[in-house]
Amino acid sequence: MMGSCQSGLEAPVSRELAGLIALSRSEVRRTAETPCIGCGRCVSACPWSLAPVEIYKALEHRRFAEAEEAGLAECTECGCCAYVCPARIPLAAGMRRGKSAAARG
Amino acid sequence: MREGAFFRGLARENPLLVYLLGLCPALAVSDLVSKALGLGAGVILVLLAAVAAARLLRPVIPERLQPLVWLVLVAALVSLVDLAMQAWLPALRQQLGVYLQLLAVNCLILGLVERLARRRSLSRCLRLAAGQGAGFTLALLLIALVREVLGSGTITLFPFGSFGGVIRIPGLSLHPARAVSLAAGALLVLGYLVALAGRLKAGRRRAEQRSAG
Amino acid sequence: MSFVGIIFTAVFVNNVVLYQLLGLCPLFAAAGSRRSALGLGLAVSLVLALTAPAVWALQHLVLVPLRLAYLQTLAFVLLIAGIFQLVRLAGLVLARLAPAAHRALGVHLPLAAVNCVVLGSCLLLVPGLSSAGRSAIAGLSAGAGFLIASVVLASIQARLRSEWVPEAMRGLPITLVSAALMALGFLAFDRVLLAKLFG
Amino acid sequence: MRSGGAFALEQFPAPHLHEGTTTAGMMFSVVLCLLPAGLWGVLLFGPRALYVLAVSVGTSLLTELAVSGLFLRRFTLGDGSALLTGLLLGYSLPPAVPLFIPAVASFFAIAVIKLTFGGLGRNWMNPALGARVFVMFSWTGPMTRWAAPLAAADALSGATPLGLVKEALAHPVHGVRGPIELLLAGLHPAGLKAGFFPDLLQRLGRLTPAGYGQLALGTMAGCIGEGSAFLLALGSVYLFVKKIIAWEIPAAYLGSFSLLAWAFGGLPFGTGLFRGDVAFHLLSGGLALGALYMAADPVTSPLRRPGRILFGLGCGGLTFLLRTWGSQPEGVALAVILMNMLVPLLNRIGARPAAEVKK
Repeated sequence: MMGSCQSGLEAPVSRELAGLIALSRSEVRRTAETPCIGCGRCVSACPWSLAPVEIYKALEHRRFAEAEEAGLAECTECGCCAYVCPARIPLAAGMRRGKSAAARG
Repeated sequence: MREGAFFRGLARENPLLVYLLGLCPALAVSDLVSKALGLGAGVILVLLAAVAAARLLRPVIPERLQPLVWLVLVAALVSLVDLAMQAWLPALRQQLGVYLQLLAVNCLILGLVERLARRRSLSRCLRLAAGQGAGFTLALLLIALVREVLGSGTITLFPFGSFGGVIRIPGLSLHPARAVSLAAGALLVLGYLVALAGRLKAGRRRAEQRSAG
Repeated sequence: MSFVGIIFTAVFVNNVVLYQLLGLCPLFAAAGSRRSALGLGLAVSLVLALTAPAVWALQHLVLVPLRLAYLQTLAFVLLIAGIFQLVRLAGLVLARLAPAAHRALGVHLPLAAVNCVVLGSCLLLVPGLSSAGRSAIAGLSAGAGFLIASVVLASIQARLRSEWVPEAMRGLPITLVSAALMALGFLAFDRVLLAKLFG
Repeated sequence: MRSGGAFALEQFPAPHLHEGTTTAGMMFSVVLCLLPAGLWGVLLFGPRALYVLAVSVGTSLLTELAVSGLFLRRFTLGDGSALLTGLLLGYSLPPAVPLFIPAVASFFAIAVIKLTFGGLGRNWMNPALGARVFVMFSWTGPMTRWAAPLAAADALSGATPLGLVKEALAHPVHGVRGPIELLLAGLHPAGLKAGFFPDLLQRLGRLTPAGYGQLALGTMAGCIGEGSAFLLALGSVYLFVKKIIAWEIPAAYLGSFSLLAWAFGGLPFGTGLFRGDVAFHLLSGGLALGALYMAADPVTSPLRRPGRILFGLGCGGLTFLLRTWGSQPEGVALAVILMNMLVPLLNRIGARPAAEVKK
């Protein structure tokens, strides 16, 4: 769930590499992202009881204060929210990008 | 190309849509075209008289007291217009009701009197004031037309000789969308007009930048 | 009409903003944040609670007996301006005594645009009321109605700021449309409901 | 994507797997669950109901296509939300309504309430309910003319069950102990058409206690899709199992409404406190459609459980208030849109306590 994706086969293998997963195309079938309908599944899925949708929307509009207040710092990008989101919004990736953008201010 | 002071008030600096001043009485009164015209006329009258008086009185009144004096001046003029309308147009006055008296605290009028009193030439002040007043009335008329046609399927004007005063729109007047003439409709119509005005203004600004750039 | 009837009428049935369409300038100016909306609502309620009885007294004890009713507009405007100064002085005193309360309330007191809703409510409320006490309650309730509309609209506006509202609708237009839909909802509180509930 | 050796791998952000649900899938399954109630309505009220549904759904699809295409420059018919809104709106209209009303209502729902805010997920008011209130206040006359189901002639029956109760509240008929007796007394004697289906209804009606059978099966005057609470409830079971609708809102809504109806329902009939006829109120009017499908609409309801429960309680209270003392017999639409306004505030309740880890 949290592994980073490699773009080619030349990626070096280092000692602390835990595992390598090769997913077939059907397993990773991407569907288009559709607008969020506020179903709240990500809120119930988040182990830290954050509200990923509120953080993501705040980041999307560069409202970093609201994102911080909604708990951006506590998000560990575990991906549970993105896993259940029916609108296929890349929540976990959004958090990561948001953290660096928030840092830059 | 400096447009004449009068025309600037009409479109480019249309008070109601662009600056949203004097919004308060406009909406409540804009469910009938005759009421919109009545209030618009009231605004123009009060505006002209107030600006003229303020322009003449300004040197006499100490700086600190001016806001209060303008307030009293406008309130007195509104009362005069109110009395005149009660005498000559009682039906319209009855329809306008409280909203005519509310012109005494209207942001548009008070703001303009404050601003224009400092100008030098009296005639330019009057033309600007007339422009702003006409702009206000035009915008109010636009809202009233939309709301009354959709909301009650008629256009009520003033009875004149044989003309009864109400133009009935054949299809719509049987089943008008009454909600449009309620408060909800007023806010909705104004919302879309402001959006339209904003888009036109942005379009014009982009055009100017392109021509200037 | 019982006291509760007056309150229900002033807050819901004849809501200052959503039925009378008064005080829209300050409302949309303060719709930016919930805190400023709350502050504005409290300020308007306070001012209305003070001016309504004073205006009632002026109307029924001075203007009507002396047959000066035609001076109503002028008299009310002067009275409200006077009360405004009083409230502003109280605001300054409040600033020294309780800065927190002042910050929530004070920032809106000098707002000249508020007198649209103050004069409007006074003119609409006063004729129908029979005592200064009832006018005070009616004034306070009208202010409460303004507060409710202001805070709810500000919370909607806060949510819409994190949504992809179309370009042309952003800012004031979408707030106006939201206020329109709120007014649609407030149609539930009509005269029949009032009559059945409070007789 | 840098070209990486023998074959380039496309790079996607984690997580790489997904549960498989999509918004469109959810919307279409709600539409599917609504179909039985709609078919039943068309069976009861005849082709007239079909035209109203067709106009309602057609206009909403057309409006979505046109406005979304022209102003938002997006093709959004695929997400099924316009279809759902059109269907829900059609269900909440009386069958005998002139056809321009569903058309205007659908246009208002899609263009004003939904797309002006930016399309799916950005509107804060339920489009179908907001449009129904707009239409109810614009054309009150045509909206309160009811057609009797399966009537021999195209007779217009007096009123819906709720209408009868509202009449009774206005000028009480002495000796009537509860709304059901009113219903039986008020039941139009015009009788049903001959034929297999009406006879089936007759036999089914007799199986259940007097009156409630007709109510549950919806063989009363009323709106197209709201009639049969039984079929609506049946459809919603699937949605709860698949977690497409949150259970908190209907539970709180129907729970609080039943409590109030039970406690204070008997007062107007003079049978004192705690005598209210809950079953009658639950099965009649738009409560089933409103609570299960409209109030629970994820877009316009709160995100978290505490917010949802308060939302449901509010809807229940307001519905009871408007049904008992309101000017119109049905209060569901107004109650829900009033609560829609408070959702942004309700969402702040139960907002994340500082770093509390879920057990």
